[in-house]
Amino acid sequence: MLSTIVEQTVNGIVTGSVYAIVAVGMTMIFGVLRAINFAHGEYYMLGTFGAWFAIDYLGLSYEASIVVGVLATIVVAYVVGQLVMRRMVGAPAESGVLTTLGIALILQNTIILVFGGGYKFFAGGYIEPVSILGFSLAQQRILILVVCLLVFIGLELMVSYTRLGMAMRAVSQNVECCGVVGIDVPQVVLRTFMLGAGLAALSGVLTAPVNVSVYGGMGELITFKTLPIIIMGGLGNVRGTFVAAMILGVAESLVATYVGLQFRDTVGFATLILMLMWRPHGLFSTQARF
Amino acid sequence: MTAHLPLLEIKNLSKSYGAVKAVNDVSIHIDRGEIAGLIGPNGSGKSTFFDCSTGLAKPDAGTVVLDGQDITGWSLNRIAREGRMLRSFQKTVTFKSLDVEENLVIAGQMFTFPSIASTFGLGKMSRQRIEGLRERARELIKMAGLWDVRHQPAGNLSGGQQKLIQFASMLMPEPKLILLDEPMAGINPKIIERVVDTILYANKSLGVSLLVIEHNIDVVTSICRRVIVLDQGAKLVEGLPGDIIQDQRVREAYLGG
Amino acid sequence: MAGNSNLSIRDLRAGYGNLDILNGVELDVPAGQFVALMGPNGAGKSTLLKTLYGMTTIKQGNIDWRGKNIAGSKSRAILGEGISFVPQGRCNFPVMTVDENLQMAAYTLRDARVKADRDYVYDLFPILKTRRATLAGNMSGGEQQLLEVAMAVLQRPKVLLVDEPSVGLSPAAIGIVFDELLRLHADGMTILLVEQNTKKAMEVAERAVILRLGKVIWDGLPKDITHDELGELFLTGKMRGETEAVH
Amino acid sequence: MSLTETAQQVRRRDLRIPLAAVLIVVALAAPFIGSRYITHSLIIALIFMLPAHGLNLLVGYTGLLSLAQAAFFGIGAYTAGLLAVAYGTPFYVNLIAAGAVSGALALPLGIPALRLRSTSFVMCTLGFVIIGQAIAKNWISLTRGDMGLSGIPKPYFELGPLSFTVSGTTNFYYLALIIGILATFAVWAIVRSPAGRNMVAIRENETLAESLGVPTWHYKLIVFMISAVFAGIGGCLYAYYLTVVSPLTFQMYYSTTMLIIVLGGGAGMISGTVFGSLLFVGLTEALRITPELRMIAYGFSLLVLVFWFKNGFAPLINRFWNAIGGAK
Amino acid sequence: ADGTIKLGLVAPMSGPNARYGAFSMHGAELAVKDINDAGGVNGMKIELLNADSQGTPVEGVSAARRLIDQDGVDFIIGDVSSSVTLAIQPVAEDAEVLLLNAASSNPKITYQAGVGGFKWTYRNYPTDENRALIVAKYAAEQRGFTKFAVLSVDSDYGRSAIAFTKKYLPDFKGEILSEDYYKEGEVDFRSVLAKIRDNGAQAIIMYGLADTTPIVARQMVELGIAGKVTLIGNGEFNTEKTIKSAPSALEGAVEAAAWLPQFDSPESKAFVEKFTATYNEAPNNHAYVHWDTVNLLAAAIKQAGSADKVKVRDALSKIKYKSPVGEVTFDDHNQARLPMILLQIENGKPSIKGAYTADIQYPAN
Ligand SMILES: Nc1ncnc2c1ncn2[C@@H]1O[C@H](COP(=O)(O)OP(=O)(O)OP(=O)(O)O)[C@@H](O)[C@H]1O
Ligand SMILES: Nc1ncnc2c1ncn2[C@@H]1O[C@H](COP(=O)(O)OP(=O)(O)OP(=O)(O)O)[C@@H](O)[C@H]1O
Ligand SMILES: [Mg+2]
Ligand SMILES: [Mg+2]
Repeated sequence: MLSTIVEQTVNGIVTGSVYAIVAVGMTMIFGVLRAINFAHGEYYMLGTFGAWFAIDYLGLSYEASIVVGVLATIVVAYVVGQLVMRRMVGAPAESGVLTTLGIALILQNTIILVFGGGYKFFAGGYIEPVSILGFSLAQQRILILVVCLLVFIGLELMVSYTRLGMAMRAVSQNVECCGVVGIDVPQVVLRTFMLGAGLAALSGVLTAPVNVSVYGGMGELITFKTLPIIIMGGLGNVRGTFVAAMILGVAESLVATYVGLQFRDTVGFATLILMLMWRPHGLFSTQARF
Repeated sequence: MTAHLPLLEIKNLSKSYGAVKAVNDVSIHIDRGEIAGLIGPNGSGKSTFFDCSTGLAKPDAGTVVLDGQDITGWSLNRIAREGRMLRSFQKTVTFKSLDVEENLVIAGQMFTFPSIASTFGLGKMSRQRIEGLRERARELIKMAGLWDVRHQPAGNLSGGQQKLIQFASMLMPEPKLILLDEPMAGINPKIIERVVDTILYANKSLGVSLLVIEHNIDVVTSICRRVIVLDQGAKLVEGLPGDIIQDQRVREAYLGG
Repeated sequence: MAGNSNLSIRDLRAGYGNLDILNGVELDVPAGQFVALMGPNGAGKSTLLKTLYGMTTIKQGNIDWRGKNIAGSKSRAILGEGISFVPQGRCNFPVMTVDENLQMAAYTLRDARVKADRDYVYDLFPILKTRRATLAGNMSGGEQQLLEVAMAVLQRPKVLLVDEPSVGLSPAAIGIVFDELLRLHADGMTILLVEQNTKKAMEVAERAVILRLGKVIWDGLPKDITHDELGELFLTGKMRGETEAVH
Repeated sequence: MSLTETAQQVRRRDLRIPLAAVLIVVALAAPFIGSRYITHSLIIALIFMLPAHGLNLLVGYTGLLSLAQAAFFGIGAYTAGLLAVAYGTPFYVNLIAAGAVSGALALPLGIPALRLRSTSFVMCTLGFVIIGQAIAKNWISLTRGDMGLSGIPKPYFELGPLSFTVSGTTNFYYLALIIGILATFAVWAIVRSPAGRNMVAIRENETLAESLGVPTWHYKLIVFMISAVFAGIGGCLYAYYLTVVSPLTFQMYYSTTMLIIVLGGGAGMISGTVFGSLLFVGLTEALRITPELRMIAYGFSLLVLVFWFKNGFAPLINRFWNAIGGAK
Repeated sequence: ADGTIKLGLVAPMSGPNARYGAFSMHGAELAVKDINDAGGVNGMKIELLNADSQGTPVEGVSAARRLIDQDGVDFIIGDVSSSVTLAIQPVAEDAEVLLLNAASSNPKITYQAGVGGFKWTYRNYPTDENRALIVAKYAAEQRGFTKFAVLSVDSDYGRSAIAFTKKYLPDFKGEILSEDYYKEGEVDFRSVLAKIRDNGAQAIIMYGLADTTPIVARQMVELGIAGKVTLIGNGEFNTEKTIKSAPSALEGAVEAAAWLPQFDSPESKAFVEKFTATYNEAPNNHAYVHWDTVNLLAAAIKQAGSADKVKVRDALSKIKYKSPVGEVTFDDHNQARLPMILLQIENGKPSIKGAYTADIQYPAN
């Protein structure tokens, strides 16, 4: 009984790591643009497709495919960022919804058009199980966990201490004032966007070996998984996102075990709604007075 | 019967943010028909005191009694609507995409319509009420020197013009008491004279009492019968304007030099 | 005059979108001068400063600064040219601490002096020092105003455009801010100050410029105009006994 | 915005009345002008216009971006579907019930959700759709789960001794048109009332409105409920028209569609929503000429909409409308 | 126009459901091409018109309406999703257009067709009842399983197959120890599989999605239950792709399928070969059923001797169509009686254990 709970908690943390990497990119993009990026899951999908393409068509190794997947996504993000996201600075939330929905449709269906709508099979990765703490896990999951920790340590340092990190926070708070202190807002937006999309792609490539199937529409689900996390974590908050992703991962895992898998997707939003009852502004949000 | 009671009586109000005691055990009262001033150095807790008295923030301790009724813990809108105590904000805020006239009509609506349900009506009664508000709005617009821009969206006006809309909004209904947070900030000297006249008119002819936060000491001394000074969240002194500006502690803490 | 002038504005028409607010502003500001810009509410004072800082739509005219036309440049480029701006209304990063705000102010500067400057500012406004870990947005209106002035000082500009710095400040704090402006001026900084506190502005400035309906209607020494005349100008655009405003 | 614009209008030599008359005639004659496919598309536009009207009150007028519309749409569809299939109650009873049940459920959902601001509110409302779908799938004794409800009969009226059934696409069109016109009129009445002005005040600055005595909480709750009533009525029409209700009715795609209608047409303008629903259906149907590129082209259209028509199409319509209304 | 037969295909071609639509489309296209290359049906060419349903009823109805009113088709094949098919049924009925369904599993579709009501709907796809019965029977009688765990897709397909399984399981003294349904796109089954590992189930009854089976299989390996717990049901356990993903988990799996690529008939083999050559990937079940349904329609037209929709419909009711897997006939609910193939994975290859055809018991109305 107890060991089941521990095992499921570990499972939850591994799942949470996947969510965390995708969500943190989304939350940073939200930070600078004040827009929910409904296309975020599509970058996860692009990363996966890039890696799949590298393995199946170019015959590269899994390690090389990670690089290809992430870089290809960053290039796409650069184009989207230059053409679209930069112009969204200061736009109302509603136009952010339309724009990102539009981009999601374009990316998703372009991939379907180019590679066909059917699902593909992802061949790479370290899927052999190993046993730790008495549970068995695929090696790939341990890799995900480690990468997740590294990503978060890196981001935390970046946001608190680097110029780009500070500028990102500044842009999220007062765009007009950024002009006054000389921050190049469109450039900060573009860089944040590329970073966020790259992280989503990284998460996609890392999970592909264990998730096996690759198809054009796979991003949408990821987007919806990520949304409650970024709210719970306090929008734009890196550390909060990490904690929220872990909470969601563990909650989902326990619900799947003790209630039923069919309620799993509901958990995110149910947890979110319950938590918002208690803390209307998210777990870690800071906000100024009126 | 309640005539001898003060209009507003605030007792032992306190509010802390972490280690900062923004308001520390302050008690004041405003008499009927009085104009009182609230001054103090920056960060002395004046605005926080307003926030806690009008329901925008929850005080940690203390009671607010308006016209014999305990209104502590009432919401901002209830204090405005039922208590007829209005406040303005230090920060310049308006309904940005609505024009000046609409801004003022909104300010009057909830005092003209008896219930929420009645505001959904489109009947003759409703139209007449709105027409009445519009007329009043036009008078106030003239007073504030905003006639030429009355159909401009408020967000497109200059800082000072928006501040004037805020002030005019306070006079749309006929409240018992108005708390003004720096109404003169950023207003040009000529219009300040007019605002002062309007305040005095509202006070004398309409019987509105006022509590005014203002850093323009000339204005404070010319309109206030009594001045309360806050420093570091606590009440420093209270008295006639003439005495206050001579007070050594006030000079040190507030006026400087 | 135009030869040695540092900042020279010629026939400037600018505004918001299609709406022109400035209708041919002409102004020369020699290096190191302290100018007070005054006028009724809605005259276009803030619009003029914003235009100088590249934040409005310019239809026509030149802004020459050190021999270069900066009309139409981006704010960041103008900052790079040594012009700083303190806008009217709130302009800070509300959910960053005071300390972080001051760091952001020096975003474009990367030298050792930044730290020393920050300490100087803290000494100048002790209240900011006691609040250094407070979120800027949680401070009182006046404290935020001080922070914004401090942020501009940290940028070490050659020209400082400052829009109503006295708003919301206690008389004591106004004294400190204006003393600081005078000190910066004494160090050779060019200052364009917009003020409604005309009394104070006339005390500190070397020159008074009055704007009305998007045009300069009076330009001269503060001692040449009385308070009542100023009020009259604000209201009517004319001085008593005059038929036409001075250019 | 809309409020002030109309205040300015001075009416003279009005071409608007003849134009309106032409539009009404076209609307009435539509089934005889175009093919049944066109009539069908217009029905779809009218069905989606209803929840969009509700959403416009929320987003456009009160400033609350909500994705819950599909949830209330679904609740309305299930209410009407279950009543029609299980009890055989007449159409108008089910229509009212659908609106009432949706509106009533909006109260307990709105109370927690409306405590939240901006994005948190958006996510909470999105949660309603996702949780609604889970309930529709798992509360099998009520909803029949994934089997869904099918075979919903044709709209049937029973008024005293009279009873008649609306059959065929053309007749259904007129039914939808009547309901659509009544709903549009209802929205018009709400936004023109003083309450409409209070809603706009809440959108512009909630704390300021609050300080001027506007009970913002009550208004937001009322508007949330009204918007749910519109969605529920739309859901009822949907159930009757498609004859099938399944858990798929609780679909994000529907919420975003409604949002696209409101924003694309022009938020905060009634004409925007009417035009938006036509635009949306027209666009997606027109793009059927190229099945492979259809959704890609649709995605690009959304971008064009945002960047070239910042406030949707309604401002253009309004300008045109004012222009033909004679010189000012 | 004379000389061509217009055939509409309603399928999800964009969005997340495009992964089902893509195969359907290719299957149908291939059949049309073959028929036309061979000179058409009764000398008439078939023109295939695609219409996107996105897997939602509204779009599906719009697609069907357009095909009927704008393009003037007399025959429609579609949709994959049951709720879309259910919504198209009355439209087809109203317009008197033949609706041939090839891939929806909701039993209601034919409960309410033929003598049940809709005269123009036919379904060339097995019902889940037959499938559930033969799987349960085989698992109990041949493999001796009594303890089962359910892990199926959360859709009408997964749910109704399990409902039928529950109806028959008591006959074989089987019991269900846990019951879970997964959402489309789900990727994490570790919690459920751990539960199954601990509750001692011998087999997992899975009626699921083809692209999810490899994920489950891999996670079974991860949790050490591969080879200990057997997958039974349906979900493309038998394709090469799936088996390759986790051979140890799929060894011994039992599946009932309407068709499988390995099926040993020349027509089927030829189809697999041609499809793979044309589209660079192996066909799946959806591809096959759509390919087969186009051929079925062609056969009916040929038998009717004309492309007149009423005549074709009547021909369909009486048809004895020779499909690659066996003879197909329609019952009075217009439901095809299809042979169902039962197979078991042995040494990494599917091995066919028999073909079964059964009549449907329709509930009394
Ligand atoms: N939400 C908050 N969190 C932290 N500190 C706060 C908060 N609100 C107010 N304070 C602190 O409380 C003190 C009082 O602020 P308040 O705004 O009441 O001052 P004030 O007297 O109105 O000053 P001013 O004249 O500058 O407007 C300030 O020092 C401020 O930093
Ligand atoms: N964003 C804007 N869009 C359109 N018009 C504007 C905008 N901002 C200001 N205006 C208009 O420009 C005119 C001048 O405004 P400006 O802010 O420059 O005045 P100001 O002289 O600074 O006044 P104040 O002393 O009140 O700050 C005003 O009439 C105002 O209506
Ligand atoms: Mg204050
Ligand atoms: Mg100004």
